[in-house]
Amino acid sequence: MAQDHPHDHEHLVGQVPSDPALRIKALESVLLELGLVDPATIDAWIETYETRIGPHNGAKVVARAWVDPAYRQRLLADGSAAIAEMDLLGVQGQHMVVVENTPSVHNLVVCTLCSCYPWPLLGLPPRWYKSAPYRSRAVMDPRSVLREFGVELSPDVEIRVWDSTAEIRYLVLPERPPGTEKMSEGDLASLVTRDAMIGTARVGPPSTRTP
Amino acid sequence: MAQDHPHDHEHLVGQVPSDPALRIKALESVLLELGLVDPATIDAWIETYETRIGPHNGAKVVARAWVDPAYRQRLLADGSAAIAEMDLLGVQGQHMVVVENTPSVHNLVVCTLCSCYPWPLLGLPPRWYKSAPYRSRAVMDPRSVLREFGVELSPDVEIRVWDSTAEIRYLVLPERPPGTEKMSEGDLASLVTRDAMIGTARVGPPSTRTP
Amino acid sequence: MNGIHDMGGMHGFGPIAPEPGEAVFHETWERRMFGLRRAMTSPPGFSIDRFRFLRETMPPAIYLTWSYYEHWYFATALSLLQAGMITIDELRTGRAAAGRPKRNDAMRPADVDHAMRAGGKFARAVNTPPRFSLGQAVAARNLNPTGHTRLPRYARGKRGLIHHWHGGHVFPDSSARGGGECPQHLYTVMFSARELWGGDAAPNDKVYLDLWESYLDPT
Amino acid sequence: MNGIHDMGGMHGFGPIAPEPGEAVFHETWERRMFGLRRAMTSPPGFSIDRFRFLRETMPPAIYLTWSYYEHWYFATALSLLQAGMITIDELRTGRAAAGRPKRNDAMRPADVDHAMRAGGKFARAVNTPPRFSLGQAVAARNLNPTGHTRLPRYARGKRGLIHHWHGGHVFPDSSARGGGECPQHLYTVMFSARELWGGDAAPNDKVYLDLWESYLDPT
Repeated sequence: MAQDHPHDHEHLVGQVPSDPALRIKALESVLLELGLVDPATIDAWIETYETRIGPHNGAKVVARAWVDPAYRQRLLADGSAAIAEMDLLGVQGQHMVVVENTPSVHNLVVCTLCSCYPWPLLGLPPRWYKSAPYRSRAVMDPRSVLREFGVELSPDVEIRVWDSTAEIRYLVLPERPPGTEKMSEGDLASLVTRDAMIGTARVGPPSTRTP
Repeated sequence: MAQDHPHDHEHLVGQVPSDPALRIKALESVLLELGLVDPATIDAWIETYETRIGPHNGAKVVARAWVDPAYRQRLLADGSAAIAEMDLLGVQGQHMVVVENTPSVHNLVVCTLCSCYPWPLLGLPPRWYKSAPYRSRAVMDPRSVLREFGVELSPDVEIRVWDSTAEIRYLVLPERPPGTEKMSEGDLASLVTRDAMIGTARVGPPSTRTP
Repeated sequence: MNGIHDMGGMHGFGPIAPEPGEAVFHETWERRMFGLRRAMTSPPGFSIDRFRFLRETMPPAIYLTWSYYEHWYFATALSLLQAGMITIDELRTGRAAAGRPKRNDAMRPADVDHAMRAGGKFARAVNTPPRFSLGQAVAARNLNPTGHTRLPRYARGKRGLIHHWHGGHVFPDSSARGGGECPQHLYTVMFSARELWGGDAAPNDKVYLDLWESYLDPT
Repeated sequence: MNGIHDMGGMHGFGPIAPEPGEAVFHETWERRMFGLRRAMTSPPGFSIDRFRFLRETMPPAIYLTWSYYEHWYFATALSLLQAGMITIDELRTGRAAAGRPKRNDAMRPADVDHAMRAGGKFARAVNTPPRFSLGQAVAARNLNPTGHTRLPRYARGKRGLIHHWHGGHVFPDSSARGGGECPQHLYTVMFSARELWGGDAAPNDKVYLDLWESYLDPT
């Protein structure tokens, strides 16, 4: 287990099918034959992240924090405990920290070393979050990154970039947009986008919201 | 000239022939048609580096330094001037520094950022010198690099790695092997290998020499 | 290891390409690889840290060429190869060799919800008190291990302030090599962008990293 | 730029593969690309620094996949494209577009020997005295320009001693962007391996880099 066999590497890349569909089908078939996987369990995991878990979970947390000042305080003080209240912790998101955007502070979440992301709250990460352009530039040049997402920040705004190097997962609490004072918690949640909880977008007012 | 056009990049890689032979033939053909190159000049450059210029040039410098203590001194004090005495300066090797191996000091030359190399003395660099494995590891782990070349150094030996980040080019003056006291300058030169002048080999005694 | 995966602070990868209305999976095989990884029986001693480390050992050109779930394939297949649980022939052909015993202990569909809710907890008790206190000035060590580490190159040798203490957490550098969890105190350390990137960075910008105690020195 | 070319201190590229009895060129097209590059008429303002910078801008996966003389192709073709001296169609088809004027000023075979002997001199007069003296302690600056630089990432922020002064040399960071030669004093700076790589490095080992004056601060 502890040993590495460098020769396996070239072996692997050079000898397995070059088409990823064939390669992964072959792996699945062998594991099935060996009893190392149950296909129904594969389906159950897929179904969980394709339908049950996604940014709507994080949006619920954000909306709750917007309408309930005491919850907001608990959320910022101990993200895991406050999210556990809503029964939204889970794998790749047991140790949660929530960071709050304000008029003078903008937060941005990245994982430069791989693609760590708060699955229970946001689902599986989008392709760009896992990409080299985002991972390489978010820590060094967050303003150019944000510009590519259409977010232009004043030079006065302090940017805080959170590089997810451990098992702590970060969620951005976006600013509540103006004109939403009378909206219900459920309607507010529908305004909150995935990118706003990563920090690559703001939450727009209801009329101008884009998906 | 000063501007960069990022779109050209993908453009270029994606649109030109994927076979390098075709790609380079196409470039040559167009430049020829446009009068931007003379094919006889291409041949003359190739001929120069395939036949006239190579490690035998550097070996002459090394052998001279071994037999002529005053020349050795001049060579170590001002490489360019001493090499100019032998009429061996040239493009990619006008600004020369020669570094001397001793029983307690071993020198190793690399170019981590590209593949700078003293062309007039050693010819064009071998593939491994230009490779990522050599460029990445020579500065951080020279002992593992040398081990792959069969050179095992005592922990007491100080390794000096020269990273060719400017237009200064480095040549290693290897230790003269024992048992060569009576050899002529010409015979000594024939013992000196390319790798010994890069620092990835020692010069062996005449009987055990490998090519 | 100082691998190609350690991308923070690199130029040259081009624009970010957000994809409006992106699906959770782009290809059927991505979906299968995801489910397979979550559902399968891993080799003894396997961990998320081992999984990450194996991805890091991909040949760099392959790392940059293969997409995310192909990285998962690589690390999964390699872990099985290294444990002797699969052969290269089986990976190539998709057929188990004749006479291989069949196990009967794989995760069941009914286990998924619990695994999703309860899995992935990495906080551990550490018997020693934390070495650093909130607000303390620290420097990230200049470590260049050949094994797995979660201290990115861009932070090494740089000075920051302890922003938060998370208690003890599994130490990935050990876990990734099968050396046990060896938990250590984990801190969030705040670095100014100028400390990390020099004087051209915005004066107020910050970068926060989660760093284990042995990555840090007091200054 | 902090590109994929800046490889010093990376792990993961595998073993070095010396090739006994290696030929000067492995393929006919390598030979042609070499000769073409040396013989051809370059765009106005082209320089070795521009040539290096264009290679650095290759998409990283291509940089790692294409071989050395393919890098030369990339930078040569891109320089001609950027100068409007060639079109992408011409590069694709190998045929000049109809009606293009033909020049008559390319280098001749008789010029080669002189170009080989006299080319590539980069020492230049600098009117100011050198800022640093032999043996002086300096630190490499933490510079992260998006343009060309010859200060590798692994040396940034690290402390060393001035080992040699080379006089004035063309400054690549400027030359590469077509900003003129802007010569600066050039020094060889000695760094201990432990300063660069931490306490696991051999105590007496050293790394020497040639660094321009504006890369350095006194300490």
